[in-house]
Amino acid sequence: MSAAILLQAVISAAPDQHLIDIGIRLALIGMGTVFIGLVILSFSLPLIKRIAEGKKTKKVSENTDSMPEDITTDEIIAITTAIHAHFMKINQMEDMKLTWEMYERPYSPWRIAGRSKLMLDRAAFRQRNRSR
Amino acid sequence: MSAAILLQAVISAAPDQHLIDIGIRLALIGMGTVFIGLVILSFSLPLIKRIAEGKKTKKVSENTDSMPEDITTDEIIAITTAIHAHFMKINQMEDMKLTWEMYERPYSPWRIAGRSKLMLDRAAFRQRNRSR
Amino acid sequence: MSAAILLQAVISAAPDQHLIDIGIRLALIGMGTVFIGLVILSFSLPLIKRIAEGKKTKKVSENTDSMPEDITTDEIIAITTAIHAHFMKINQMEDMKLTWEMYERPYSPWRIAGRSKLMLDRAAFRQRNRSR
Amino acid sequence: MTLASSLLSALTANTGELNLSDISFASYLGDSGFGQVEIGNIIMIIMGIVMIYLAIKKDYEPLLLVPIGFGIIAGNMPYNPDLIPIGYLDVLGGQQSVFKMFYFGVSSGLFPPLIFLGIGAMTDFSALLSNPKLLLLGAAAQIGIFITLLGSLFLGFNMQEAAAIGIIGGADGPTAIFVASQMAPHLLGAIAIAAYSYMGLVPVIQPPIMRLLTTDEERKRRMKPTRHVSTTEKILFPIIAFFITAFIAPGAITLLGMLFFGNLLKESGVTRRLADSAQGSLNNIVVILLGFSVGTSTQAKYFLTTDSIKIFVLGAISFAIATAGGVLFAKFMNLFLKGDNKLNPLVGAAGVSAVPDAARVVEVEGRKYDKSNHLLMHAMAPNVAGVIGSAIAAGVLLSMVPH
Amino acid sequence: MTLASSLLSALTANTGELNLSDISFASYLGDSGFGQVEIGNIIMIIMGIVMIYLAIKKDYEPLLLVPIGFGIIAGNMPYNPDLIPIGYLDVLGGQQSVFKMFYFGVSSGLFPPLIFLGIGAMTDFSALLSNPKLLLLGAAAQIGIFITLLGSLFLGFNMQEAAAIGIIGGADGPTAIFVASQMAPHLLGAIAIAAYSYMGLVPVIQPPIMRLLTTDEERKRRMKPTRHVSTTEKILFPIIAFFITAFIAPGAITLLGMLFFGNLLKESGVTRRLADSAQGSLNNIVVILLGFSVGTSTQAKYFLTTDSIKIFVLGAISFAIATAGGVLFAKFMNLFLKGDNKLNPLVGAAGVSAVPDAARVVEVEGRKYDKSNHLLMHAMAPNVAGVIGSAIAAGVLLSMVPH
Amino acid sequence: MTLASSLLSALTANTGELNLSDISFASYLGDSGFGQVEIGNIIMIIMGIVMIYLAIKKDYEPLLLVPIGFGIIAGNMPYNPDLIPIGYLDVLGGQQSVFKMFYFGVSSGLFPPLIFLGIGAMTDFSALLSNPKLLLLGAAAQIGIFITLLGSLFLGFNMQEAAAIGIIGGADGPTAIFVASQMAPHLLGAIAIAAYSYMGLVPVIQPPIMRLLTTDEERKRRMKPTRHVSTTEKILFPIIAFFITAFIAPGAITLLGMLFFGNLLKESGVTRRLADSAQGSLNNIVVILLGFSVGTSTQAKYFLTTDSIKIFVLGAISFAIATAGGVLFAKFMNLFLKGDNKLNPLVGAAGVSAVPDAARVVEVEGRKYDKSNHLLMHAMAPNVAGVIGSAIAAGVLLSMVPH
Ligand code: NA
Ligand code: NA
Ligand code: NA
Repeated sequence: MSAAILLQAVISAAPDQHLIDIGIRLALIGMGTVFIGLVILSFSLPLIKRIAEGKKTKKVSENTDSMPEDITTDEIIAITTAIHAHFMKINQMEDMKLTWEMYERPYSPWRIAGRSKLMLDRAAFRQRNRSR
Repeated sequence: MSAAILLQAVISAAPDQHLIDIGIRLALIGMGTVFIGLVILSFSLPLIKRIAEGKKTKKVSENTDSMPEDITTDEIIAITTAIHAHFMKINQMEDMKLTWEMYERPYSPWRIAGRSKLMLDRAAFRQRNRSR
Repeated sequence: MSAAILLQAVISAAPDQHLIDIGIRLALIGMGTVFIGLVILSFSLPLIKRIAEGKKTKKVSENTDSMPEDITTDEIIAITTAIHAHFMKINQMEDMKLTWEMYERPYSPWRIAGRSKLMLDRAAFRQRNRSR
Repeated sequence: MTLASSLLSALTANTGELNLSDISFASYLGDSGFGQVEIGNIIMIIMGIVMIYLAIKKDYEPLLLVPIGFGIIAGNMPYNPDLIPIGYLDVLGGQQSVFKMFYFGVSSGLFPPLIFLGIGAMTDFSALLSNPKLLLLGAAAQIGIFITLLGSLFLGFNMQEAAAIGIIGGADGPTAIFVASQMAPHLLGAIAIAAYSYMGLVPVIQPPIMRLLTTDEERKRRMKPTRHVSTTEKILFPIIAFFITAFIAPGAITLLGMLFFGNLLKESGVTRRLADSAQGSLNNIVVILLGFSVGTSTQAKYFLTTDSIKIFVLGAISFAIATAGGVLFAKFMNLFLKGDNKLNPLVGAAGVSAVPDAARVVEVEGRKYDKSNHLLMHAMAPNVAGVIGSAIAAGVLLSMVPH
Repeated sequence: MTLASSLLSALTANTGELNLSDISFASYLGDSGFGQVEIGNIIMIIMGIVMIYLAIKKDYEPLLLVPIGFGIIAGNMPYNPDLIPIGYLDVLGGQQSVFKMFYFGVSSGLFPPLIFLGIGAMTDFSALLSNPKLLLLGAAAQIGIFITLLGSLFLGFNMQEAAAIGIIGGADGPTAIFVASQMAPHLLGAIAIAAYSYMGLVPVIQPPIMRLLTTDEERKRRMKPTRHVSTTEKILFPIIAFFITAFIAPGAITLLGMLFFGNLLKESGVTRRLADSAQGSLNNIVVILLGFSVGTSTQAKYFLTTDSIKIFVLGAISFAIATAGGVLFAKFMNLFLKGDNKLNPLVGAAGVSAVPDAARVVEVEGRKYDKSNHLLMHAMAPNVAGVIGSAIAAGVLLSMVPH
Repeated sequence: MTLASSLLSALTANTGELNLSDISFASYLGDSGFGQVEIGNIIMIIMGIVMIYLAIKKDYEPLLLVPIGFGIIAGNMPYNPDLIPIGYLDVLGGQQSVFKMFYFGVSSGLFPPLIFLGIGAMTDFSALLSNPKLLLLGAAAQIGIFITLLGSLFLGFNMQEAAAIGIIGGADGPTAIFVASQMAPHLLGAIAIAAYSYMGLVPVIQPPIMRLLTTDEERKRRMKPTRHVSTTEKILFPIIAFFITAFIAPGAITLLGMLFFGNLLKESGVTRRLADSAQGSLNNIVVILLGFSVGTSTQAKYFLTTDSIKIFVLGAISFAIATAGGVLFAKFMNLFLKGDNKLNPLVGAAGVSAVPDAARVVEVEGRKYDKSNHLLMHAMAPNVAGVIGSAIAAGVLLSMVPH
C-alpha cells in the first residue's frame, strides 16, 4: 500500500519508460514542493502571531525557548526531515543531490534538513521532559 | 374574425405567392407543434402527480378510470382533436397526410388522433353522466 | 498662486511652443465648457423645481422677480461673467472672438455674456438693497 | 457643420498631428450637441421620455421601460461619431464603444436566456400543475405569432424578418429579442421596443378585446379552486417539462433549458442561494443592461424607417389577435366542458404571456363584474403556459427558417 | 433521418431560398428530438437525472450537482446542429451558441479563480492558524495527485493529460477545471464531472478507507482545543501565505492570489461589502454558469469515450489514495508526537480538500465512536490546507509541463 | 537563472517533448520566485502592502486601496512568463492569462461607466438641487485638470498623454481610467494608481491648503440650511441634467449617461430592485475586479519608469491646485454675495470630487474651528458637481484631442 511500492509497480509495467521516468521526477518534485510550501507556511504562522501581538521578532532559536507550550516548529522539522528522506530514498538520489549542490548556498533544502536533524534531537529531548 | 378567414384574406392579396405558401405551412406546423407540445405536457402533469405520490404508474386506460374527478385527459384529447381537424381542413391536407405516412409507425400523430377520436366519444358520454 | 501666473510660467519655459499653444487653447475651451455646462445646469435647477411644483413656467425675467428669496440666478451670471472675462484676458482674445463670430447667431456665448453683463449690474443693485 | 466635421475627421486621420487653428470654441461647438443634433434624435428622445413617464406614472412594466427609455435618450444624444465612439455600433481606431460592448449581450443572444433563468427562478408553476387543461389557452394565444408572420410577409418582409416580427405576438420580450438577434438583427431594436411597449400597454390593449368577445354571464363565471401541489411535483415538473418541450422543439432548448433550470434551482430546496442570485442580482444586472442596450439601439438614423412603423402596426395587431385567440379558444373549450368545469373565457387572455401583467388584467377585469371573483390564480396557468408556448413557437421558427 | 438531415442542410446552404416541399411536418419531425435522438444522449440524460437525484435526496454537493446535472440534460437534448447552434461547441453562420458563450468562462480558465475568490471570502483560516502542524496533513493528501498522474501515464495518456487527470486527486473542482482548461481542454468535461462527482461522493468513498487504516483507540482519540486567533493574525495571514506559496509555486499565483485576495476582503474589516458580494452574488452567478457549462460539455458524441471511463476509474482511485495518504501521514506524525499532542488520524482524511464535506465526514466518523468527540474544527485545518496544497501541486505541474 | 530560463524556453518551444534532464528541482527553483525575483517586484510589493496598511489602519478609501494593494502584490509576484501566462498582458499559446481577461474591463473602458452607474444609484443630488450656486465650485476645482495638462506637456508628454494625466486632477478614479484607456493605455496603470492613491490621501493633502488660503473668520462662517427637495424634482433632475451636460460635452455621454441612468433608477421609485443591484452587487463586483486589475497592471517592468514618477508628481500638484481652485473660487464668489448668502470657503475644497471623502474633510476641518458648524450637506453639492464637472472636462478632451 505504500506509495513506493505502487510507484515501482507502475514503473515496471509502463509502456513508455521515458515518460514514466519524467512522471516520477515530476511527482517527486511536485510532492516535495507541496511539502516545502506548506512547511514554510506552517513555520510562518507563529511568526504571524508574534507580529500580530506587536512583539519584536526575536531570533528563531530564542523563539522556541520562549514558547515552551508551542513545540510545533521542532516537530514539524522532524517530520519533514523524515518524509523528505523517505522520498529521496526512492529514486535518483545522487542525481538530485548534484543538482541541488549547485544551488546550495542560497536556497538549499539540505541546510534546512541538516538543521532540522539537530532540532529533531532537541525536540525529542524536550518533549520527553514535557510529557512527564 | 376567425383565423381561417384572416389567412385566406392574406393569401389572396399576397404579392409573393410562393413565400406566402411557405409562410402558411410554417404557421400550420408551428401552431400544430405548439399545441402538440403543450398537450403532451398537460398529459404529463397527472403522471408527475402520480410519480410524486409514490404510486406505481398504472396503464393510462386504468388511470382515467381510477381518477373519476380528473377528467382533463379526455377533455384535452377531445379539444385537441377538434382543433387539429380544424387546422387540417384549411390546407393541403392530402399532401401532409402523404408525408406523415412515411413516419407513421414510430411517431405518427394520426395514431394519437385516432385514439383520441375514440376517447372523445367516451369522454362525452362520461361527462354527460357527471353533469347530472 | 493664481492660475494665470502658473500658466505664464509654464508657457515661458515650455520646450515645444506649438504643443503648449494648443494645450492652452484646450485648457481654455475645456475650462470654459465646464463652467458653461455647470452654469446652464444651475440655471435649470429652479426650472426643475417649477416643473415639479406643477406651475406653468413663466418667462425667465419674471421668474427672478417672483422669487425674491432665490437670487442665485443673478449671482451666478455675475460670477460667470467675471470668470469668463478673467480667462479671456489671458490669451488670444481677438483670435477667438473672430471664430466665435462665425457662429454668433445660433449659439454665441457672447450673447449670454452680454446679457449677464446687464444682469450683473441689476444683481449688484438688488443685493445692496437686500443686505441692508 | 459639414465643414467642421470634415476638418476634424481630417484631424483624426493624422492622429497626433494637431493644428492650432483647428482647436477653437467654434469647432468644439460644431462637434457638440449644438452642431450635431438632428430632428430624428429629438423625436426619439421625446419617445424615451414618454416611456419613462408611462413607467413611473402608470406603472407600465417599469423595470423594462425605465431602462429602455433612458437608453433611448442616451442613444440619441447628438455627437460626432468621427471623434468619439459612443453609439451602439461605433468602433473607432479599434476601440469599441461601451454601448456596443453592452449591446453584445443583446446581439449575441446571451441576455435573453439569462432573463429566462431568472424568470424560471421566480415562477411558481403550481397553478399550471393543478389545472393542466388551462395549458391549451397558452397554446391558443400563440396564433398571434403566426398570423403576424403572415402579415409581415404580406407587407413585404422576407421570411427571416417575418419570423422575427411574428414573435412580438408572443408577448415575451426576451424571446422576441432572442429570435430577432438570430434571424433579423437589423430589426432587433424595433422588434424589442415594440414587444416591450405593448407588454407595458397590456392593461390598455387587452380589456376592450376581452369585453368585445365575451358575454356578461361568461365574465361573471367562477372557476373551481386550484388544488394543492406537492413539493415533489414541483421538483419533477421542470425536468419533465423540459424533456417534453425540448424534444418537440429543439430550437427552444436554449430558452426553455434556462427557464426550467432556473425553476429547478428554485424548487429543489437545496440550491436556495443559487436561485436567489438567479432571480435577484443576476437578473437585475441583465435587465439593466438589456433594457438600456435595447434603448441605445434606437439611434434615429437606423431606427426611424418605414420598417419600424410597419413593425409597430403589426405588433399592435398581433397582441390583439393573441388576446382574441386566447379568449375565443376558452369559449371553444367550453363547448366540450360541463358544469363547474367550464372556463371563464377572460382567463384565455392571459395566454399571451406578458407575465404577470396579463394575469393581473384578467383579475381586474373579472372583478369589474363580480367583486368577489378572483381569477388571478386561474389566469397564472395560461400565463406561464404562454411563455412556454411562445418559446416553442420560437423554436420551430428557429429550426425551420434557414438563417 | 439521414435523408431529412441532408435535405435540410442543403436548405441551410441556400440561406433565404426556401422550397415549399421542404417545409413539412415530416422534415420538422426529422429535425426534432424524435429524429435526432441517439442512445448516448439518453445515457447521459439519465446520468444527469441521477446527479440531480443524489443532490436533492442525499444532499451531495447540491450547489454543484444540480447545475451540472441539469447542464448534462440540456447539453444532451437531441437537435440538428446544421440548423441551430445549441451545443457548447456550436458556431453557425458566425453566431456562437449561447452555451458556447457560457462555456467560455470554463475553457478560458476565468471561472475557477473567481470561485477561489468566493472561497477565500467565505473561509475562516482560524483553525489552521491555531494549529500549524495540521498543515502537513493537507500536504500529505496530495500524494493522490501524483500517483494518479503516474497511473494516467501508465494507461497511455500523454504528460499534459496525465497532469490534468492527476489534479482530480486534489478533490478541488475549480483547480481541476483550471488545470484541465490549460493542459488538456479535450478532457475537461470528463475531468470536471469526475472531480465534482467524487467530491459529492466523499461521504461514501472516505469512511471505509478511514476505518480500514485506523484502530478503534485512534478513532476515539481527542485533540487539544484550538486557541483563539486575533484579528490582526487573520489579516496578516492571507498576505504572508500568498507571498510564501506564490514564491514557491508561481504557477499557482492566479488561483492562490484570488483565494487570499478574497480572504483579505473578508478579514480586513473595511471591505465587508466587497467580501459579501465576492462570496455571495458573484460566487452564485459563477457557480450557476460553471456548473451548467460543465454539464453541457458532456455531449455524448464527445464524452462517451474510453478515455472518460479511464478518467472515472483513475479519479476514484485518486480519492482513495488521497484519503489514505492523509490518514497514514497522521499516524506517521504521531510517531514524533507525544501525549495529548497526538493526532486523531481520522483528521488526516480531511487533507484531501473537498471543503467542507471532508471535514464533516471526519466529524461524523469521529462521533460514531465517541459521541462527545468533536473533530470538526481540527479537521478544518487540513481541509483548507488541502486547498492550498492542491493549488501548489497544480502550480508545479502548470509550470513544469510544457503546454 | 538565465541558463535555466533558456533551457526551459527551449523546452516550451518543443511542446510535448520533455527531456528527463530538464526536469529537476534546480530548474524548478530557477522558474520559481527564488529564481525569478527582481528588485522592482519587491519595491512594488512593498508599495502594495503600504496601500493595504493605509486602507485598513487609516481607513483611506479601503474599498479601492485594498483591491489595488493586493492586485499590486499579485501582479508583481515573480514567475517565468515563458512557462505560464499570469501577468496582465500575458498570452501564451493563444491562451490569455486570467489577469489579462480581468484587465479587459479596464483597458476597454467598460468598468468605469459601470462604476458611474453605481455612483448614480447611490448618490442623492438633493444638496445640489437645493443650492444651485454651489455647482460653480465643482466647476472651479477642475482647473486642476487643465493646469496639470499644461504641466504634463511641459514635462515632455504628448497631447494624448497630457490629457489623460490631467484628468487625475479631477479626483475621480473611474473618469481617469476611462480617459487613460482611450488616450494613453500605456500610462493607465500609473494614472489609475496616482488617482486612487491621492483620492485616498485627500484627508492628508487638502487640510493644509484649505488652512493656508482661508482666514479664521471664514472657516467659522455658517451657511443657510438647505431646503427640502421634492421627489418629482429628484426624478426630473437626472433626465434634464443629462440632457444639458451631454449636449455641451458629447464626449461625456458614456460616463454621464450611466451616472444619471443610475440616479433615475434610484429616484424613480418603481425600479428599486434595479437600483439596489446597480449600487450593490454589480458595483461591488466591478470594484473588486477593477481595483485588482489596476493593481496587477503595475508589473515592475512596465511600471517603474520615470514617466510614472512624473505622473505621481503631477498628480500631487493637480490635487493641490484643484483644492486651491475650489477654495479661492468660493472666496471670489463671496465678492458678489452678501450677508448670510456668503459661502464658507472651506466648502470649495469639496469641488474636487473624491466623493464623499472631500466633503467629509470639509466637515472635519469646519468643526475644528466651530464644533457645532456642520458643513457636510453644503459640501456635498460641490462634491457631486465636481463629478459632473470632471466628466465634462473629460468629454471635452475626448472629443477635441484625436486619439
Ligand atoms: Na406567449
Ligand atoms: Na486538495
Ligand atoms: Na472632479
